[in-house]
Amino acid sequence: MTDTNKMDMIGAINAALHDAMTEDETVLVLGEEVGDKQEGGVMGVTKGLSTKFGTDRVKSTPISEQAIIGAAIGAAVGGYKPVAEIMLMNFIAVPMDMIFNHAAKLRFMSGGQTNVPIVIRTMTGSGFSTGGQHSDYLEAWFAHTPGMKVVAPSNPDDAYGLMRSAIDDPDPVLFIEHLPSYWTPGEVTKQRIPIGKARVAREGTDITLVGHSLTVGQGLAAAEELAKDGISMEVIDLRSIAPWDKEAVLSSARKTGRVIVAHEAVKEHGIGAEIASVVNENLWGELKGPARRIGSAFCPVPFSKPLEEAFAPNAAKIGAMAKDMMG
Amino acid sequence: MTDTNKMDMIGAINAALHDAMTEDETVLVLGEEVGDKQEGGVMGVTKGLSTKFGTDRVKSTPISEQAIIGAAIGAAVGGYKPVAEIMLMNFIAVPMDMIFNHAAKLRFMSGGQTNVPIVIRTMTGSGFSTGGQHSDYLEAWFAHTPGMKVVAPSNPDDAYGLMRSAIDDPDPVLFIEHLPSYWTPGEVTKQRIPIGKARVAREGTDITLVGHSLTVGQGLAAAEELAKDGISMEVIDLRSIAPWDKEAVLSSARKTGRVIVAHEAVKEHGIGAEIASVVNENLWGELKGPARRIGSAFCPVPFSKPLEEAFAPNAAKIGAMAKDMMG
Amino acid sequence: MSNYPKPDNETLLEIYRTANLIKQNDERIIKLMMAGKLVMPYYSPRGQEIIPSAVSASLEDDDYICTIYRGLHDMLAKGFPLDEMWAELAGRETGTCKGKGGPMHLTCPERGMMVTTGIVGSSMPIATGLGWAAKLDGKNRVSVANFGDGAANIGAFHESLNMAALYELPVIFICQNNRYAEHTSFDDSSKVETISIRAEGYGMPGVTVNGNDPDEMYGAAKVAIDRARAGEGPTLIEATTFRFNGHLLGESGAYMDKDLYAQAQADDPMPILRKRLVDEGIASEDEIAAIEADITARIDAAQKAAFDAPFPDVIELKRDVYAEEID
Amino acid sequence: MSNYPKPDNETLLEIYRTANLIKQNDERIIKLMMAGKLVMPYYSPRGQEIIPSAVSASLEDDDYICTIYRGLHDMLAKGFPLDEMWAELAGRETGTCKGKGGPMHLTCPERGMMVTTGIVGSSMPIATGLGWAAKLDGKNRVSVANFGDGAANIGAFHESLNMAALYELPVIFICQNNRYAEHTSFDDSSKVETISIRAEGYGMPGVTVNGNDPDEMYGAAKVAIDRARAGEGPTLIEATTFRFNGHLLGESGAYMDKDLYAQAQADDPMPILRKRLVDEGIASEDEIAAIEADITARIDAAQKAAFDAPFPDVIELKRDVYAEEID
Ligand SMILES: Cc1ncc(C[n+]2csc(CCOP(=O)(O)OP(=O)(O)O)c2C)c(N)n1
Ligand SMILES: Cc1ncc(C[n+]2csc(CCOP(=O)(O)OP(=O)(O)O)c2C)c(N)n1
Ligand SMILES: [Mg+2]
Ligand SMILES: [Mg+2]
Repeated sequence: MTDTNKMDMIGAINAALHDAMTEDETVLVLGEEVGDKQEGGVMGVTKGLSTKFGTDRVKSTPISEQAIIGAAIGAAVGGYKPVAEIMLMNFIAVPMDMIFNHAAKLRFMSGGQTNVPIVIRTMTGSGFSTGGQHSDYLEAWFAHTPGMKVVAPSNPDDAYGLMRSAIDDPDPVLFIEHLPSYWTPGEVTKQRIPIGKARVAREGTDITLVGHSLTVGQGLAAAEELAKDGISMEVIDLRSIAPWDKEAVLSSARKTGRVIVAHEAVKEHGIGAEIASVVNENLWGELKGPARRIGSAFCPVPFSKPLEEAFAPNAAKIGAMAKDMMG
Repeated sequence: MTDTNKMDMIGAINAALHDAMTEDETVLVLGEEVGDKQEGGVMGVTKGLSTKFGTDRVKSTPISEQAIIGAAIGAAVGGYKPVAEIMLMNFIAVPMDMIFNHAAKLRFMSGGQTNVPIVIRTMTGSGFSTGGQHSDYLEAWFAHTPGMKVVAPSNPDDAYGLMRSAIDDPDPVLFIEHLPSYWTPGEVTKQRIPIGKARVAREGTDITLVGHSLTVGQGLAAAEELAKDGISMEVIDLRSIAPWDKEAVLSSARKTGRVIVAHEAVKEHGIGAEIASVVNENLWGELKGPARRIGSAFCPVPFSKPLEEAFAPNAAKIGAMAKDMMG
Repeated sequence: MSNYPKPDNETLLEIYRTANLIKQNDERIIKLMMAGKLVMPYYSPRGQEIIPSAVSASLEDDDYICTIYRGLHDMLAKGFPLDEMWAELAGRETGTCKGKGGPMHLTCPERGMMVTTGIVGSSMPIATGLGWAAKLDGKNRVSVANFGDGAANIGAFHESLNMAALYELPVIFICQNNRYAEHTSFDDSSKVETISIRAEGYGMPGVTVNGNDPDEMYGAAKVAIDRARAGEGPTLIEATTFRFNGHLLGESGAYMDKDLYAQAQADDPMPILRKRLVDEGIASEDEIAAIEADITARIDAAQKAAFDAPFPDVIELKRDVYAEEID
Repeated sequence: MSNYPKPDNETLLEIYRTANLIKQNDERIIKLMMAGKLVMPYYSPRGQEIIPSAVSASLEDDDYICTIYRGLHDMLAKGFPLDEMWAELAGRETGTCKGKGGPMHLTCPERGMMVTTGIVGSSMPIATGLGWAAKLDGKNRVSVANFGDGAANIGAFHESLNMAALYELPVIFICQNNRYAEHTSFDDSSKVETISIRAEGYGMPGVTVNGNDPDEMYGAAKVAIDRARAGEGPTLIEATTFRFNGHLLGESGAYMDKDLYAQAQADDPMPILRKRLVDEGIASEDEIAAIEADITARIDAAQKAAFDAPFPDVIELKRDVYAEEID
């Protein structure tokens, strides 16, 4: 581990895993390719862990997603804190039973006798021409699942802090890593970031943009442009999707009276629908218009570059909607 | 097949399968227990089919949900129209990859060269003390999946008509059967019901209740009670969840100015969020308040009777919210 | 099999005691269900009593087991407290899961009864993870996965056995082959004649034994458990047996092969073992009767306490979803 | 294996022609990727050319195949049109999937190339369904499922092989064992020495052959294909081979066993077969050179046509999601 505080997302998550495993020997890591013999993860996120902590605690697995999550659940029920990797978010459909019917429910169904303190790391995000089965955002499925928590850092500092909190958390946490942001460096303070707390990434007074992962940076870029036209956009980085920070969103919305929720998942039935509904339900009369939503086009992720670009949200789409809402 | 038009949901779906298989020999049926040797399905929905159409066309399968959906997809790509059963909706998490990454996407990813005309039948619904893994509603996952269609009949006539349309449909359709409604009889006209078209189950002028499956009957019961207090509630039976009938919902909402969306899935991130958001986005200024939502409590389905009853929506909760919205 | 260690007289009597508890408990449940006093889906283990009774003879309290909806026999053999079990079945707040789990999710970590699942196949990946935890603990603990013949055809079986073998985990996979999965006969779910033949494909030992024979079952389990404790890895044991009350209590049983059923009844292991105890002079008729009477009294007490206890309060819907109560 | 039918000279030459097309095509793609002219994730089949070339010698145009991200060799051997393939790789509207699918989802139903998937293991259940379709058609068509050694550890493998065996479907499961799954060696993913050993657990024949040897590969495939056509059911063929360009183009390859890699390079099947053709007088050096030159010219033409074609219009995001265009 390097001492400097400038890290990219890969380094930050790696440091968080490293620190957690050092401090607590019940923390485990498992998943495909995670061992150093396999180069420490396809993107190197788990590099060094198996060498340092041994292959009993760091298990590079066969391609067996159901067994990966199942093993994590079992080890968790047996007193450990496994961090399981499902390489890409699309593959999370494979162990969906393990997550939905088991990890999320065992605490409740056992009346609190058992719990499942696992972290499921997964990466996703379009932009690398990987086509229809490699870059979907599915956070809404898990936000709709009682018992699950979901976090999605947009920068290295949050990645470190949220990973530490996710590992500490006594319940299952889905940790979504935005692949195209992996190499963007940032200061890492190594502070824990509480799950459920959003961050105001930029203050503003006219309109509120609620984003996470990709859409935070896009929101900031859009805000920069809008400022030139005298429009002041506040950008909120959710950081946690389940639970999400109602207080932060509502208080910003109360101030600005206008809300856009933006995410890379397809718009329809995305988390923007829930957030917009809650905003509308709570602030009716105080808003200048209904909360609106931006998401990807309602289709599988396309391969061809011009289509892939048109598919996802971007700063221009956010800016255009903001202007439209300003009337 | 009986000639009378009075049938319960089981009989109606059975008749639809029977008629479709008679008219079109490419229609197939597969799933656990579906053959007559196994008594024609755990609830008898597929009774008689294997005897009449043979075990080449009606495959009673091993417990292998991934292979069931995979085999259905393969047969569909090969020119057939399989109706696959996933016994209970919770088990649909098992073949989620097959549905989400394959059935829903092959048409798009192949540029329209292949398509997947399958129907996935599944049943669900709380009320039988089956606990946390046997009665969830997960329609929101599939409504959030481009390429999937989702229907959910609330009565035998719709069950017959939607099943025929689902089988005709050139794309994958999830067909949700509400278990507690299985034995409620109704007139069956044997007309196809178009996918994407809602039905006004009761007309009203003060408030609109949008429901499907369980919540349609609850809405009608609530409307009956509200009428005694002089409140006129319109009840819309969505019938199709994806695509859902925006026109029907918006035109009712325009008339009443008040909307409640009710479903048995947990409220948070349920389809009510999308529908409410669309209503609010489109009818801002015409509404008397924000569209509101009723769903199950945010927890796994509990076993104990008093908890199970408190968990789900009911007519009283709908009525209370309606009164609250009437001010 | 002749090499298997044999149970001594004391052990044999203990096996009977456990098996009789299972049998009486089952009979009592059925009686109360018939009387409408217990309402739940019930998957009777009648006929399969010997398997867990003989397995548990070599298990310690802190060994782990995972079982399925048809698992009361496994749990009772593992020492599941009767009072908490009955209270749970009755949906009371004094139940082991506070009434939230019900019969399909009974859990009792103090007795190593970690997970009960209603999803076919899912006991295996989780038990694999418990095996990993046990190995990390270094206390020679073992983990037992119980499942049915039908479950041997689902993907989770494959992934779990491969992973457990690869990591040489102390897991004993016990396939209770009762010839049927719901209404599907073993012969209709696979081409193979034994499940144990599959063990070779994972590089682990596999045996098929008569699960109703206490000698064979005890011997095979002891060898596998000793092997696991010695760090030599997992074993697949296929224990042949029969379920006398069909899949789900209340079914017709019409799908069952009549000869097979009659033969199984004739081979009922309970009277056979009872007679053997007397014949071999291991216990007198009076001693056995006293044991049985004692069990009856325990069940009486548990039943009474259960029905005297209160139902859980609806606030419980907000508890145990996460560690912190939902507000 | 000595009993296997041997390819005649004409067939051997045809195998070389196909394999050379695969090799040249691969080399051209890599060249263009290095030059930054093609941007996509690329999983090179270099080293595995003989397998599909020898298999396809016994396949008809209307036989079905399913393959995976590493599948260009399988597709070209099946007769995938070069022009449409190149246009697809270049993301053009003239691509076989209109540019929407990309390299991981190439599809060409006219040549029986039904599904290409990026999800490990998922080719098998779908190919099983195509086998069902083929059987229903009654035209002695067969269905081939291609997959890797890593995929043999995932649940879908298990379910598919069991189902195909149970229904005696005309499916040939071809496991291309190239010793690595991403960076995980075959030895680190399972305890077994061959994948084919698992066939017995499903009651189907299983063989391991040297996939790089045209005689063995042709013979094993022909026996399996003939068997399938004759209605005798599925076969599992494990074809040993090696991938020369690692998992994903651009990787370091540092994880690979150096000796294994060197040996594989020395055993490169392409120069060996070429030399054999000349040595055995099957074709002269000049004839082979002419064949190769012809292939080069075809690739030149396909490449040029691809890059001259337009990109798809963004309207395509609304097409092929469903049969009807989204409005
Ligand atoms: C994934 C999944 N598919 C289907 C079911 C429905 N189901 C419940 S029990 C059962 C049969 C299981 O048979 P087996 O494994 O032999 O166990 P047994 O009931 O005979 O003890 C089925 C199909 C389920 N619970 N989970
Ligand atoms: C379900 C799933 N898990 C993980 C991956 C990531 N992944 C892509 S290829 C691959 C390795 C597959 O190896 P193998 O089956 O041997 O095929 P090969 O690439 O060697 O041809 C993995 C793990 C995936 N695509 N799908
Ligand atoms: Mg069984
Ligand atoms: Mg491989």
